Amino acid sequence: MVRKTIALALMSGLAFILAFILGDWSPMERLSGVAYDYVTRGAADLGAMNLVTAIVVTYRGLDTLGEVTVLFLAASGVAVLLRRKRDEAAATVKIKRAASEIVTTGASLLSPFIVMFGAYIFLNGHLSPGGGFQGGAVIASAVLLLFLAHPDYKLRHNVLNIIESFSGFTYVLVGLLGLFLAGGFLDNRFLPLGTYGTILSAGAIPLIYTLIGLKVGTELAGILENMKGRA
Amino acid sequence: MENILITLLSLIILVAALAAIYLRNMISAILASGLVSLFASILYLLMAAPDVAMTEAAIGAGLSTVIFLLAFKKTRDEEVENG
Amino acid sequence: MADLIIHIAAAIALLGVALAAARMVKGPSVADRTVALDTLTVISISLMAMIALFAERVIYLDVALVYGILSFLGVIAVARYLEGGL
Amino acid sequence: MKLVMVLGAALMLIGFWGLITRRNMIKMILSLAIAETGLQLIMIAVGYINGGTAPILDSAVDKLSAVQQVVDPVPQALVLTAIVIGVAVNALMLTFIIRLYQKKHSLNISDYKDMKW
Amino acid sequence: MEWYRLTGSILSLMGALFLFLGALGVWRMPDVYNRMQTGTKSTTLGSILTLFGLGVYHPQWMGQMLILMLFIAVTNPISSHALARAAHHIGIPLTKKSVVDDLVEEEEPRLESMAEMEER
Repeated sequence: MVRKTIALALMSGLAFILAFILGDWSPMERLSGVAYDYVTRGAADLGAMNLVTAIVVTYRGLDTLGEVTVLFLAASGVAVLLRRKRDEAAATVKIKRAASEIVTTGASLLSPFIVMFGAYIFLNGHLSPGGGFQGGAVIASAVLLLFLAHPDYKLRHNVLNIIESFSGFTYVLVGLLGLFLAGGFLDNRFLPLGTYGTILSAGAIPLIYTLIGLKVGTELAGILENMKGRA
Repeated sequence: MENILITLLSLIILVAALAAIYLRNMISAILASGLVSLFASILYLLMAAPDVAMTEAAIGAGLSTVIFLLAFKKTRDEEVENG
Repeated sequence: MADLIIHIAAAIALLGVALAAARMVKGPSVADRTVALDTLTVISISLMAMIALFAERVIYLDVALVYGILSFLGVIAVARYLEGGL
Repeated sequence: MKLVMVLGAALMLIGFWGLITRRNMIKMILSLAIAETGLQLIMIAVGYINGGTAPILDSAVDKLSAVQQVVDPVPQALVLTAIVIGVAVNALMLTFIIRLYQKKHSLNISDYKDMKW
Repeated sequence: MEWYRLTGSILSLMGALFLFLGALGVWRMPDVYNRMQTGTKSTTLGSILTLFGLGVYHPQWMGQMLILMLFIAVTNPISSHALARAAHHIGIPLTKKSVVDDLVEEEEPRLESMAEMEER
């Protein structure tokens, strides 16, 4: 087996490199550099309790913009590749087994709660763990639960597209507002910082995270629906 | 306590990762990778990263398992149809 | 005293995790593995709550909340796949 | 935390090993996802500080001495986006596999020799 | 030593025992359905007891614990039911020791009607 030998050689090389890196690594004793700055100034500067949120939304906000772009490209790639031609769609209609009554009842009972929980997560992103990405994933999970309970459930595509484009556009617009009214692109301080620790605080961070949450949620739901295929 | 927790979870993650690669049955492999993601989420929580743990829990619990299952089903359905 | 008892409880729950994970790896059929995964998710919700107690941070409970409401999705997905309804 | 770093390295090795030796394309994506998890574990472990707590400054953390108590938030922010991108990219790759399967009705990577030089 | 700490820790110890017994049943029971029964019923009770005990231990956290208990009490039966139905559908046999199988009578006519639908 030549292939296995080559694979083994590659693996041992990688293992050697990893062992070399990990060999003389020791945990940090104290924060330093840019992390020290973020931790000491973050709360007072931006008014966000959750420093990870502060970094994701504001300090490294440009990265988040790029990340949302990658997600959008992946979602539209899935949609384009799995688009069905008319005759093809008619040929592959299959009877799927219906879910039992307990599952359908549970789905219709739980999915509003899950959507509400997702909204709670991205609205509280600056106070507790969570934020746009987690909230969006939770909302997509509610859509997934509906798909599991009703095999031929259909989403409304135009509503989905409108929400997605609107939130993406407004996200860039809020970033530009930060550029003109405050320190830089995606700066959150053009809105008042409010009282530290309440839900309407930290400037524009709740707004930005709500937009990110809507965008991520609709994109993941779109990926799921395209991969499920329209029955 | 925490050291015992981390050691045991690491062992289970390693075994589950090996199982995900070497199991013949694809559904079992997908389930094993879901197990890896579940215990990775607990490890993130132990390493004081609740944000990351929440992301891993929200995505690893349902979404990634279902995406793999859907892809597997799509490559299986047609095989039956086309003999 | 009370702290010690909670630590013992966590150790017992960990033993349960080990047993269920063994069934997960061994289990002859897919249904066995799915049952083991279901058990593991429920046990790990309790484990997450105990970790929150050890760390004395209330915010860690949010992770357990998210996992508690989403953990059954994977099991239902596999079940619906097995009965041919996904 | 050294243990977690070793675990992450081992997961990366297992993932790449599976990526090279498996022939089934869905298995390969699964291996890649495992390698991804290992990398994320390593990144989080780099930012850990012994005895540190989560970088969320609520009433449990004293704001003035927060620098001595919390762990590094920067790797956490990086990994946060990496996980979401990871699942989207996995979905895209699986979509490619579905399309390939519809062309040739095979999941075996050895059957796709069109691009071989 | 406050009394509520002791009460809460003993409650969660009992819950952890139930969790362990559920996992032991998953390891020891002879077939899928028995494993499912111990793996879901016993762990539901165990996790609810554990979370309630932790809530008693730390009274400020009781609200979150109650929500968590509600989630578990709602979601766990759904998943175990769906799984049991799927396992019965794909024809995993019961162990030799079991005596009744009521779902067979319900499933047979439904299966026939499904076959008819597919023929049509």
